[in-house]
Amino acid sequence: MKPHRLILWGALLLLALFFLLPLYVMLATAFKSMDEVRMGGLLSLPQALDFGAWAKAWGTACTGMQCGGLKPYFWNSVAMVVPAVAISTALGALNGYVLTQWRFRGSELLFALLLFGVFMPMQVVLLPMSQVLGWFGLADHLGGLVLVHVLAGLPSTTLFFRNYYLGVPGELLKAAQLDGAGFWTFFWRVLLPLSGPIVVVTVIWQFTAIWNDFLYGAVFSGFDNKPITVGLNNLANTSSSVKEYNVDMAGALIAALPTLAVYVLAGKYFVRGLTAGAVKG
Amino acid sequence: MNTPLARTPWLPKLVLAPSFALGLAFIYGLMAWNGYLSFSASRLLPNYEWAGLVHYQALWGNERWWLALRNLAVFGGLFIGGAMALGLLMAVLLDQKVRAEGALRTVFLYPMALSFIVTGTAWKWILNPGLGLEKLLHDWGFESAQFSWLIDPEMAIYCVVIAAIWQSSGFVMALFLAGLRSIDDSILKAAQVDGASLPRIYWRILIPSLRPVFFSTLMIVAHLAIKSFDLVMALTSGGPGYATDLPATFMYTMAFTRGQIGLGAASATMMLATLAAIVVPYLYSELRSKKA
Amino acid sequence: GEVEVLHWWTAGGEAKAAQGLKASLQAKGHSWKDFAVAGGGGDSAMTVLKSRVVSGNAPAAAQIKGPSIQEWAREGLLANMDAVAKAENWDGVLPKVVSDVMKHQGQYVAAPVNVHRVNWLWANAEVLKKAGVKPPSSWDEFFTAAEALKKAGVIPLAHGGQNWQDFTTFESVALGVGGADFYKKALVQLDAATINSATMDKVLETFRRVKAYTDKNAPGRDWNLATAMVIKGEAGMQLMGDWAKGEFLAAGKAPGKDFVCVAAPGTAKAFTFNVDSFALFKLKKADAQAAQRDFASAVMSPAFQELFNLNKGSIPVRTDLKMDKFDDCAKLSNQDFLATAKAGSLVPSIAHGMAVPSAAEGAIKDVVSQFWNNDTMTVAQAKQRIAAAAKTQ
Amino acid sequence: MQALKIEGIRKTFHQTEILKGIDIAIEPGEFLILVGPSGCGKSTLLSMIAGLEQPSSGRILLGERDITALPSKDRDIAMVFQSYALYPNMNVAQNIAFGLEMRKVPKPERAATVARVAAMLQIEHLLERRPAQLSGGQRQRVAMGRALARAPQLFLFDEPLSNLDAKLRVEMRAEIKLLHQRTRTTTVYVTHDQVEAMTLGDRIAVMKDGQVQQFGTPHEIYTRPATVFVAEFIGSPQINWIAAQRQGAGLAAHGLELGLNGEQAAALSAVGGECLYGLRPEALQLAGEGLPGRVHMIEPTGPETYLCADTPVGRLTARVPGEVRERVGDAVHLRWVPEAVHLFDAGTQRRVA
Amino acid sequence: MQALKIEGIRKTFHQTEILKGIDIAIEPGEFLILVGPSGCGKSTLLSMIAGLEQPSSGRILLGERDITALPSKDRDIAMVFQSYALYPNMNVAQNIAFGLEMRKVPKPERAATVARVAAMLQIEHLLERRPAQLSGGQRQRVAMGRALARAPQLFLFDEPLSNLDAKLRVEMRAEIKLLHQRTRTTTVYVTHDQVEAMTLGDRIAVMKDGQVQQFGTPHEIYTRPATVFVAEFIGSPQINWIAAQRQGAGLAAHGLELGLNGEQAAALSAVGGECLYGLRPEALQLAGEGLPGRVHMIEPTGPETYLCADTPVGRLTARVPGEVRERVGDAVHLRWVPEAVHLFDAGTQRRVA
Ligand SMILES: Nc1ncnc2c1ncn2[C@@H]1O[C@H](COP(=O)(O)OP(=O)(O)OP(=O)(O)O)[C@@H](O)[C@H]1O
Ligand SMILES: Nc1ncnc2c1ncn2[C@@H]1O[C@H](COP(=O)(O)OP(=O)(O)OP(=O)(O)O)[C@@H](O)[C@H]1O
Ligand SMILES: [Mg+2]
Ligand SMILES: [Mg+2]
Repeated sequence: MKPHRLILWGALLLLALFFLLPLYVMLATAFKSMDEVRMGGLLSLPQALDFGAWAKAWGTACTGMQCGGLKPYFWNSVAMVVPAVAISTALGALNGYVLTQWRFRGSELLFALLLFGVFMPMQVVLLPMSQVLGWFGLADHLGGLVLVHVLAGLPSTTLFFRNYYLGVPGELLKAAQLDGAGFWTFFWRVLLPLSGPIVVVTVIWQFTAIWNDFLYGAVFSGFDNKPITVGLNNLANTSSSVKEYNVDMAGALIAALPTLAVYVLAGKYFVRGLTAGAVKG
Repeated sequence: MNTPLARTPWLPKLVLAPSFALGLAFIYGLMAWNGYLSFSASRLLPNYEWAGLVHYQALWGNERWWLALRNLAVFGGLFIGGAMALGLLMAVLLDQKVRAEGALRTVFLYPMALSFIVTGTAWKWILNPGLGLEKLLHDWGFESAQFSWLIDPEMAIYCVVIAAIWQSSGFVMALFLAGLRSIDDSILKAAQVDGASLPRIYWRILIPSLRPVFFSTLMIVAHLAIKSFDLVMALTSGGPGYATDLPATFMYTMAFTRGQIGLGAASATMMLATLAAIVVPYLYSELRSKKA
Repeated sequence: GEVEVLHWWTAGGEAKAAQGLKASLQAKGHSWKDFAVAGGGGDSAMTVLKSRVVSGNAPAAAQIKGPSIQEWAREGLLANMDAVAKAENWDGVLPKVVSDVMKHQGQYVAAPVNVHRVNWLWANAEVLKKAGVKPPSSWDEFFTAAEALKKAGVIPLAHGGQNWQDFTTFESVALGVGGADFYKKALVQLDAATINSATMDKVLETFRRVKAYTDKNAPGRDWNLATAMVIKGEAGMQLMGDWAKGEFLAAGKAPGKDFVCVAAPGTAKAFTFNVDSFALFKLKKADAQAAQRDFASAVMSPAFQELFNLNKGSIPVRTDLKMDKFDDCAKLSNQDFLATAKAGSLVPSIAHGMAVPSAAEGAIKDVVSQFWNNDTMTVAQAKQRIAAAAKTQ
Repeated sequence: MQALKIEGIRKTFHQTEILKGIDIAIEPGEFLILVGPSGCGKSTLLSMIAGLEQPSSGRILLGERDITALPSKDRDIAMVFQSYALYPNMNVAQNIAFGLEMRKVPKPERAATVARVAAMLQIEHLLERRPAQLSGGQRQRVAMGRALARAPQLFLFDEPLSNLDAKLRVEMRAEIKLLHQRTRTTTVYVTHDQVEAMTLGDRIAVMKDGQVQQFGTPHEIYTRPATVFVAEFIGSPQINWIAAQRQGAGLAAHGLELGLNGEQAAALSAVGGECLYGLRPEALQLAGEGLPGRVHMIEPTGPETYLCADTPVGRLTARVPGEVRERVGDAVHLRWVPEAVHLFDAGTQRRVA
Repeated sequence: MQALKIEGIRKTFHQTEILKGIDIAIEPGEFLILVGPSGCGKSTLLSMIAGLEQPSSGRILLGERDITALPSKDRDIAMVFQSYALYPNMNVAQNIAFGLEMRKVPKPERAATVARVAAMLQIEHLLERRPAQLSGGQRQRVAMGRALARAPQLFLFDEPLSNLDAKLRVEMRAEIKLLHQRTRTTTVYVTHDQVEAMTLGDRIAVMKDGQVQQFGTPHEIYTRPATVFVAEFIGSPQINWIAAQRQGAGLAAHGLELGLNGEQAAALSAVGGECLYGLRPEALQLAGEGLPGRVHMIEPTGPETYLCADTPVGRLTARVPGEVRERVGDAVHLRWVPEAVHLFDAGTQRRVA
């Protein structure tokens, strides 16, 4: 190997080490028994693979008065994340379509106003949103939580789709109109089939954001639809009694599995999707 | 501009209407609501009695708030700069046709998938001198090695920066990599024929060509910086003392832990106003240049 | 009817303890809706509670303690539980300091669950023996012992550098150095003259001296990791509430033999309490109100008090219970509880939000943490800033 | 009755006037060619006819109907876009059939049409491919196919052959011509290629800077260009210009008298100042006598040769059939007949005779 | 000594052989033209000469040096890319100067070069613009400018004029020709345009499917095409083919005897099966007698007219100067001289005579 390739690989491996370190710590801890955690070094390898913590985190750990582990929360999260991602992505696509292909006076201004919304800190929203949801009877209801996530995600999904559709040549809509296609036909038959890459990007982005959200999940969910971050928080963030770090870490990894899987499986399409124009700006 | 005729000119607007109406009401309605609260006598719970500027006065005189602002400047600057630089570096390295690109990309990207509830503890351990890296170095025989930023009020904010960069630079890498990949291959060839070496090609041609990507990325990283909340909460809870407080954590603590909703609202308003001052001109220029 | 209960008892032991409550309510034909949010000593739960209340959806009961109960009651949100209290003679079985906290304008609006003693000193018996010291009973003794431990090569005092832990240490110092009256005047009533008194100087000086016996890696450390240091013998002592006991027990240590529990130096005659309680919110539905009353009565029932506190490491809030099943530390705690309640040296813990309105409490904690972390801040500056913080509305 | 009538069309983009009042009218079945330099507004005009862009003022009539405000899907127009505008998500066959599908043509009929059009354009083997898998020339043919699949009232073509190689271009041109002769559909066709313009068009409109410079048959445009611009724009190699001054009743340049016929001499009287005396390369013949010159460059193109000579009146290019014996540096004589001369007023740039 | 020698170059992309053994050698100062249908590998070959792709096998020599493995920045070559490949982040002046800067040319000299090149390409007014603000034709000129700013050992041009309109194309072609005559830099030039190929090249290589079909001077290529493909590819309108059978010592098609000269007749004896009898359109003349036919289509292009007639031996196109009197449907007679005939073996597709 030539020297500059060596330097390249050296740099890449160092970086990889930096990125993997926390994951290693979590994995190692999750596979240790509690005694080992108490006594051993943080960075040492587990002496034997102990799956006890994983089983406990998934099925039997207490997260409040139920001691069913993270399992029910996991499915709650799935039930919440699927509609929230689907709706926010669909609306983003429609908004992007109108904002690029059917501009009208003031549409850019509307978009800029919406875009500013990505900067709004989520804490500001909590109380007023509760009040509003209360008026509509959506407080502590799955629908309310989905609504909040959709609204919070709207600026970014619109931004992603708009930037992508900016790259779609204007002639395409013209050609379709001459061919006799209307507003919806063009969207369904031409634009949407082209949107694969950006849909992947948006779905990944929204999926991780919503799946990992804690604050909205804690505040706007009801008794029987609390998302996994709340479960994990209850598992890991108790401050007034004995801590089981191995269970915490196993739980943390279980909670992260879907998002990790999404990145590992769809990561390729993610970069490809971005390449296809999401960031051309 | 592209203004084709349509039989139903109202249809596009109609399609946009519901989500924009909701979205804008959500954003601006709540901003207004928050603005009002900052002038109200709200304490534990919202209270709509007018109280004037008291909360702004309190904020002005609050040392912790100024520290939070200073921290935001330090954190924001270093985090945005660091994440962009590291992300760009990784993108350039990965762009060298490395064999394991897919695996490395995933490694750099995965932190984005984890919530800080998850990784905060791990980072806390790693950065803690008695548990993590420093101890490891000591165990390896480097007795004099010192890495105790996390417990030093002056330096703790830099730990937050490190963890934040760790989380976001992979995403920045993805954006830049995508940008690099979308540059026409033949430009690279032309530069070779013109006699430029590889580092020069990157420095003079490819990286400058990423200008639009820089802007999008800046936008995303900046909003992550401003919204950083989980990160600080999980890593330092604002400590030691309140040395790593940021406006977002300040606002949360005041409004929700301390029953000073009015003060929290005032801090949020200040934050939004500052942001608007920075972001609005940027958005304006960005969207204007698109039209041309 | 149905009771929805918002709490942050998410750890194994607590949750098991609370199961009893749930069972007894179910036995009465009520359904239990569990709303648990852990984190930050209830910060997250408070956030959720506020949102719920704002959305017009208050739970039947929420884990609220100390002066916050008054704040919520002042908003007119809490329900009057006098009917239950009278029937079950709460006034008779609760120490007045505790029952005052549960009342708003003379009416019960909350039900207490347990009492934690915060001013404990935990120590590793073997380490002390090796260093040849006894558990200290005054701050002077503490410093002598710490010096000896230091010579023996262990960290004298295990500490976790978090806002509330810093303050736990501070209030133990204040109580030990200044005594119960000073404590009440300065830190509960926030009396400016007392805060500015010379005693405060002494308290702050002692507090700063204590820091010298902690290790430099303390900042950010969770309390249980500090406890683990004592368990492993890396450190000699720890100032922490009685929940630390659970860690020792979980590690298979026996009280009195492997570890010792004594009151924090100089505070044997005093007791800083941390009472967990449930505030009861106004409800509309009649059946829910009935369930709520049954809940309140179940919380105060001797059976639950005993079961819960055995699990939690704290002691019952009722003064009329037998302590047979409890361990020595708990017995000592109970004994002191009863004694100090009579003597008037039963004081609320500020570190745990039992004494001061949250805004002022937070501001004072900020100053104390700053003082602890920043060695350049002088005692005079600290005093002045505590006084300023005490005025926070 | 006119098939297509464009009346006073103006178009302004961001304060810049792109079209400055266009008036064109053609008969049913006519083939109109639009030519002009890049950026003169040809595509913009087509867009307006198609209803894809609104004129700032003016009217467009298709047959009897005023279609100025009609949405384009109701206009019954088919168009080939300069940038192809193929649907990237559909394969070639689907691209071609899409317009028919939108108009609810039954499936078997669609398939038959696709097959017919593909055969005509020699793209049968590509029907399953996506646009991204096609070369530039193939894409352009698919774009044509999409228009030709329909039987509209009006065809619009925007440089439909520009990306084909010479051989294919000739074949496609012939196909278009045959198709037009068969269906007699009114057509508007934009091109840069002079041979296309001359061979396909019934009428040509030469545009410049958003205005029509001349509107006429190909023969008129070539043989009687109305302005200096038209004379220069049509014809390759370009027309030779000799700047000439009045001398008595005739014209002279650098002291040499330039030949005129009677008509030209008569027309001269109307001109105030200088004249431009234009000679197309093919009007110049090598001869034993005539204007003397020296060969500067020789470009044999195969069937003919361009010979460039320096003469007392400037450098002139002649187009002579076959090959030439002369070599660079040889002395030659050039001859022409006055009838072949195009005479323009140098001031107004308009034709004198 | 050869200036550029390409020996047995092969290139395989993903199992597909794109170049199948190319051998070309040119003298110093020569101008080599590469032509061939789209996708035949012209750009790939240029890339290999420039060092941007590695050949799968074979050698490339520049002068005496074997440069096959030399990195491109160390070959002294300038290239115009088919896709322009302008640096999007630099303005026009910076684009042109970049290659000089990389070679450490001092600043004032760079500025002077930029000015000179810009004037030559008529882009002085665009120097401050970014590539995105240019029209297609303007971009192409900047790409040219970037190459012309340097004085390399070898120029490579990949269709440098394809996006210009006819007028500008003629002017640029003349500039390139003049430049080459002045500097005598060895040049390889890819084009689709026959006039460019014929007028600029010292030698032409006609490629098809990764192979050189014929390599010779423009005159040889046009007058003695080596294969049916070359004869068809060069020449517009395309050569006419008559499928002919041996009849005695001569040739016949549909019972009509086809004229041959002595040489052709002699060569015929070597052919086994059918022949292709090729007649370029300009070889056909309208005459009072000869092959009878009926006019099928008339295409006047201005200086000349293409006349397409149905005859007993098939449809033939003639290219006649000026205009014609005949109308579609008229009877005509076509005549040619045997010397103008190109004779090919229909089996091998190779030239017979
Ligand atoms: N959407 C638009 N916004 C602003 N200017 C435009 C727009 N579309 C076209 N133009 C301008 O209008 C002028 C005419 O453009 P048009 O496309 O009609 O030219 P064209 O004659 O078709 O040229 P070409 O031969 O290059 O296709 C150009 O100068 C162009 O820059
Ligand atoms: N990187 C590549 N990978 C795979 N195939 C390629 C690659 N580059 C070129 N080809 C193929 O090689 C063939 C030759 O391409 P090349 O670009 O050399 O053609 P060309 O003769 O320049 O055509 P044109 O006239 O259209 O520019 C084409 O069929 C093309 O699809
Ligand atoms: Mg155009
Ligand atoms: Mg090519």
